[in-house]
Amino acid sequence: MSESAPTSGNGNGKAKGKLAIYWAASCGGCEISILGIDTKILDVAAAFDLVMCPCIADGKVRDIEKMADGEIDVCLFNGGIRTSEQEYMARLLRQKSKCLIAFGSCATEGCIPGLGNLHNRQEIFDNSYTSETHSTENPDNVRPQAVTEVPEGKLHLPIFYDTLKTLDQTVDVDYYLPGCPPESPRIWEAIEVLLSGNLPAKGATIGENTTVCDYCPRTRKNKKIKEFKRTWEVIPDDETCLLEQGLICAGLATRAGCGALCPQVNSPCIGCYGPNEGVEDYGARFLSALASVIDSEDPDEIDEIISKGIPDPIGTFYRFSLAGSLMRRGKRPAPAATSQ
Amino acid sequence: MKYAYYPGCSLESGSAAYDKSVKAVIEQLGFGLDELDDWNCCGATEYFSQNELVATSVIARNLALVDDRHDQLVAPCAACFLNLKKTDKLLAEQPKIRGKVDQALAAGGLRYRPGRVQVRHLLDVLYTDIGEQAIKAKVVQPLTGLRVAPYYGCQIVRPLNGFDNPEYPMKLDEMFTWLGAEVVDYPVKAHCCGGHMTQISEENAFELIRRLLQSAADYRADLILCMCPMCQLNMDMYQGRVNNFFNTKFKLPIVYFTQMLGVALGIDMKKLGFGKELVAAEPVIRGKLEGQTAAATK
Amino acid sequence: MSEQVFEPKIVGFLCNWCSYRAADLAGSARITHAPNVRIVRVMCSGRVDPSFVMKAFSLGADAVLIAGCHPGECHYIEQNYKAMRRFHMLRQTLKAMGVEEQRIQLVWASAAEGQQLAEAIDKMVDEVRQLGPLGWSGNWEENGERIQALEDIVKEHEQAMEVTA
Amino acid sequence: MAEKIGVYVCHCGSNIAGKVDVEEIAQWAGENLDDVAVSRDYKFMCSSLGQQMIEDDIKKEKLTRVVVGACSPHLHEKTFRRACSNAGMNPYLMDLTNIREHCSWVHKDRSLATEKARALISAAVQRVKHQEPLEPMYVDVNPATLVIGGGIAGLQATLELADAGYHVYLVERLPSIGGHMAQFDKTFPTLDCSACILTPKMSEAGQHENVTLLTYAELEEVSGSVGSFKVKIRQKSRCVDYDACTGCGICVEKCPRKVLDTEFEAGMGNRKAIYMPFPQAVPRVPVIDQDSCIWFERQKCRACEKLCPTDAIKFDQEDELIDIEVGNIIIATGWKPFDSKKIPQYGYGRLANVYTSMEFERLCNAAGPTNGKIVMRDGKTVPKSIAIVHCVGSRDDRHNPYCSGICCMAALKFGHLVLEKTDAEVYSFYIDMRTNQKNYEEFYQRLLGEGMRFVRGKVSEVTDAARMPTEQGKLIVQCEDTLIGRQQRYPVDMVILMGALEPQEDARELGLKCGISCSMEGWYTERHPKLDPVATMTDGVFVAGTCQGPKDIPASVAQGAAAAARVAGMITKGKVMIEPIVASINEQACSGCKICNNMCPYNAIEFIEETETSRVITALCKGCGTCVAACPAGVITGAHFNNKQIFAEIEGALWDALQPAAESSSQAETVPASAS
Repeated sequence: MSESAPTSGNGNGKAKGKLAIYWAASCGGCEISILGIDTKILDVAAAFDLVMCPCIADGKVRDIEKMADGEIDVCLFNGGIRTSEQEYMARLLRQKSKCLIAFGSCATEGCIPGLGNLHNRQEIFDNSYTSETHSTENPDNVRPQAVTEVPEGKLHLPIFYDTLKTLDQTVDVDYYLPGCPPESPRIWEAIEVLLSGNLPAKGATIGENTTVCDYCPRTRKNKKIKEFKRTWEVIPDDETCLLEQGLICAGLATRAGCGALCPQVNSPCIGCYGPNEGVEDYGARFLSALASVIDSEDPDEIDEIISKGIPDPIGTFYRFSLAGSLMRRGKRPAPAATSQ
Repeated sequence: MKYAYYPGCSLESGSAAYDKSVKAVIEQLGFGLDELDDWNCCGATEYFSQNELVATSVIARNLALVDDRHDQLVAPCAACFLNLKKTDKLLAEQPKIRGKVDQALAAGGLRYRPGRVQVRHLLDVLYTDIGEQAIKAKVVQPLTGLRVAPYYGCQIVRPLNGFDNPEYPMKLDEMFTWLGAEVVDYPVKAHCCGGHMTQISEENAFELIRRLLQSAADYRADLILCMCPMCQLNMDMYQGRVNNFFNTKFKLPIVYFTQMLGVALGIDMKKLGFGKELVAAEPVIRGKLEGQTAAATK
Repeated sequence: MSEQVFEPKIVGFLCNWCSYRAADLAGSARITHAPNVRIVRVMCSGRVDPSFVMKAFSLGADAVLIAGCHPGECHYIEQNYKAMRRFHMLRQTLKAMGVEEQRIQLVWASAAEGQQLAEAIDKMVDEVRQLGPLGWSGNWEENGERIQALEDIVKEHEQAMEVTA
Repeated sequence: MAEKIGVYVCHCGSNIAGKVDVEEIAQWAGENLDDVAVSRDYKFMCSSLGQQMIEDDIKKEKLTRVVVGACSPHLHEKTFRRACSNAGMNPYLMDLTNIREHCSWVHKDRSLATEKARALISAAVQRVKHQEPLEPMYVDVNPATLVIGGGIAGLQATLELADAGYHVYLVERLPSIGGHMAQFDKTFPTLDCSACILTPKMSEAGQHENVTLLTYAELEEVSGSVGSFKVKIRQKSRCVDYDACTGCGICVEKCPRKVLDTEFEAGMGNRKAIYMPFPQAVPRVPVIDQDSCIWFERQKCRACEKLCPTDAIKFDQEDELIDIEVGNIIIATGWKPFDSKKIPQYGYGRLANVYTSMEFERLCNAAGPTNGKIVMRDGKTVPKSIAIVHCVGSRDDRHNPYCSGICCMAALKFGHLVLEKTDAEVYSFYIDMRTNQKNYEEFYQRLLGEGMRFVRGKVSEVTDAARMPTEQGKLIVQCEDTLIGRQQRYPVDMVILMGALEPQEDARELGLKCGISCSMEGWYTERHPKLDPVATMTDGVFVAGTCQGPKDIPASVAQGAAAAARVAGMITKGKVMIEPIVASINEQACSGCKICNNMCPYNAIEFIEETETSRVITALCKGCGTCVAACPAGVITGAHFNNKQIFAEIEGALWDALQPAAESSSQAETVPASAS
């Protein structure tokens, strides 16, 4: 599918290519980041016809459905798959696109919506729709219903899944573009790669093979940690490696691409660019590295250092990657024996 | 850390001097001991041999009475200390007993999770938590020239209490060197005083008491420091009868270590409960200390 | 329902120098123990990557055992301390995901401790048997509702198209 | 390209086949596992016919990978690697999985054992697909050897190697070689004069052309690895010019400052501020103890300097760092005596006539402070009764759980010496008499005959608190005589505490420098407790004598010689093979976060400042893989144990656990096609 370059229409008289941008379970930040490529958007417009982008342009699902398979050249798909409608769209766009790109953290590894995988649908709905939560006013306890009877027949709402899946857990994916959101310059670089026709191997992540530390100007000396500190507990100096000051900085485990934006403004990296090349499980890598440098040989003390400094291990190690991790989710009751 | 205080029955009666001096010393050192509300008897040594379950429940009640604001329970009496500590361990290690004790406690609306309260002996708290520097800083009347024989007895150091050598304890020795006393390193400091043997076989008990007095006297001690009401009672109250029995002439005052600590801290001897002992301590102490001051001023 | 005894599947990561040899010794001394641990040899318990453990769970293991030389006796001097630190971090993380603590255990066994290792394995198998199957792998499907919902969407879209066409 | 895997399942007679259905497993693997081209079972895979079968298949069937299901790789990994190698296949493309020790020998139920074996074979098949060809590395062996510790074990090792024609650097912390053995009077059970048998060896080492003696020196730093260690030795300042000194001893004679000798004389005698520890010291070059010398105290005196005929005294001499290069290291650092003050109820340090065993050795020694007269601390009274307390700090949970091994015999020796020299009664208080070497039991029987008295029981206290007139002025040993079941009190004049042998204080630290580990107590860990007692887990580092665990003189000598033989073997061979199981870093991808650098106890990961990345020094890497598991960027790879291999192995091991999901998995399911 990705063997040939998308047909490009870069003024060489060729026909323009077709581009789709879709969002599923995500926040919309990815689209904003696309707009962040600034005037380069004109080059994109010159090369592609935008056939779908619910965020900024009108486009009908039925128009896509009517297309021939593989008619779309490139689809940038952001967001994880949380509902049946999102899954339907993922399948549809897969079918109609030559090149499907998991775009941004949600599509590649689940991101923040993926943290919902620590719970199930019931718990998430309870939290969202009961009046007991401070932000909710729902005295009649109205809940979304998948099926509603109306005189004309049955109306369906998408069903909400217990588990959010990443795009590649749902359909075959050609390339990945990580980041929450992907940095605009990286987006443009990726588009340039696609336009060049010089495509990487299928399944590749379009990005660098090194981590944020490579771009971080702080000096690193010696990693030995007696105490993990929360960000509100210290004002770090702006010279030394944040981790060496006790702050849990994820830069060492996180793929480069952002230019070490956060550590440069005295804020620890939170890992939005996901794991480095070839790493199977971001959180496992990160926690292994971090645990290795705890400065204690006493099991009780180690336990205390961890529970004091890292009260929320999932939020720390899997903030962006729970759904895409080896474990995928929190414990869920075993599936009830199916009827068949 | 906040300390709850469990005085125990003896300190309310026979060894009121201990209670009085503990309170005076603690006040002088400026840290709080909050007496447990509505505590009950620890069952002493005997109850465990009679009925382990009831004994454990009775003691567990005291542990359960320690409220959330306190995580340490301090007992000055050796038997109370041992019983409380033993019970905590028993509950932690023997789920069967624990289940029954839990029921008993629940009937009184109480609950206790083993390990929640740390049982400490007063000596441990003074030695470890208050410490050398703080105590030395408050010494007003150094005990220079006074030869004291620290006596540990059995129950504070055995079985392993974790804060001193069970075979040959030294913490009280060390503490009294801080106070300037000449500490007598005599060999029987952790030998038995006879306990309740006085009620069963007087001769045997007298022999045990004699050995202690003899060794302290051999090492020219001026007085013996005690940490347990039973030990104090045996060596002090029975001293005369031991003398009659063996035809000896011991005249060794037996005082609580807190009383002497109080003297060093400059607390008025009246507030420390002196005078309740049968072999009078005050003249000996005054004699030694005043002699010393006189010698110094010369 | 036939009540078969649940035989947990446990993956054991054993270090080449101490615990693997302890298992060898248990063998030559014929110390019988539960057959539930499938042993993966690593050079050192320090090689055990937390992702190995998660991989095992995600593939259907009911528990994971990590065994190494005793602290201070590591063949590689001190690497088992790193294993210890990672184990604690990993256990807390897995706990937050809902994996019970008994399902991940760290055991020290020197090359001479075949008996101890066998006992530890038996104890662990017992504990995991009590907990029952973990059933992690594949437990993210939607119990049949999903296919129905997708069919509904296809059907609705087809009908809608007919109207407009 | 798919691999062609050969699977070989061994019956091991009935050792495996008795509990595991090997035929069925071999058949199953051939039919069910991908890429398995050949799958066979055989009676004895390790036999020459079994090996031949593998070799033939590799050649005929063009196998690219081999899996053997048999016994522990610790037994036959080398065998099967060789077989593969013979057939032209890289030996690291073979995996031996253990279905005997880990399976057939330890499980009762045949079907469960078979299931486990199946999983192990499946794991190996998955793993072997990802294995990569590796080439072992060879390094030259430097023929020089470093021996640390100049006691009897170290001396023996030194002389063996030097006599064989190899150079030895012998490093000793104290001013003279000789060790503890130089302090003893007699040796058990032969009652040889200790000095008489030791000093010839000392002077031989001192004069040997192949020995460089570095006394009053300590190991500072070790780098490198087997074959080529680089070692830094700190030569402490003697304040004496080593080459100029003739050892005449006039400086010692004229030195006005006497100090208590706590080392050689165990506190029983004095020495001067400038001293040689004992008359037969080697080398005969004195040392100035700067802590007690009057010149260092208040810039006065200099008597030694003025009187030295060769101007050898150098007050301004400084420590010197000496760099040497060696191929192997033998550690023979010995033991230290237990501090008997840790058991206060025995009264040592409080009751004058309680002695440690080392003190008593000096008391008996004809060259000792009393010229061998057994007298009490007052220097004149001959004791009328002596109690010897065994197991002081040994076989005691609160101190050391182990048996110190030599104390029973040393106590018997003391008993003999006392009975020979005095009329005193001698009591031995023992838990068990342990006399299990050649002629040891006979020596015990001899002492029984000589009238030494034995009380079986652990002494509860030694006290001066008399209970009856006969006890007045005596030391009373309180002990339950467990043979008659009674508490007894033994009034005696003198008590000797047979203190435990303990590891040197800095054993762990020295071990760390050389890359070897210690037991919980601090004894060095040998490579194998039975079959490899002098090698360690670090190639090129050997241990000898009591630093590995308490032992007597013959055993120490044997270990010294054994270690020397091992080293000589390596030197003769000239090259050593190093397993290629090492880590490597993809420097391009390394971000230089510095997580790994401190992770390595061998300092094998260097940080390159220019590129700000880390690199593995292959020669130093021991292949533990800890850095691989620690690298947050996943850019370190551990050869032969890389992530791909282990993931595949896990997957194989759980081949039967991959539960079919409640719905079929996404690949296989039939999802309604999108509307069109």
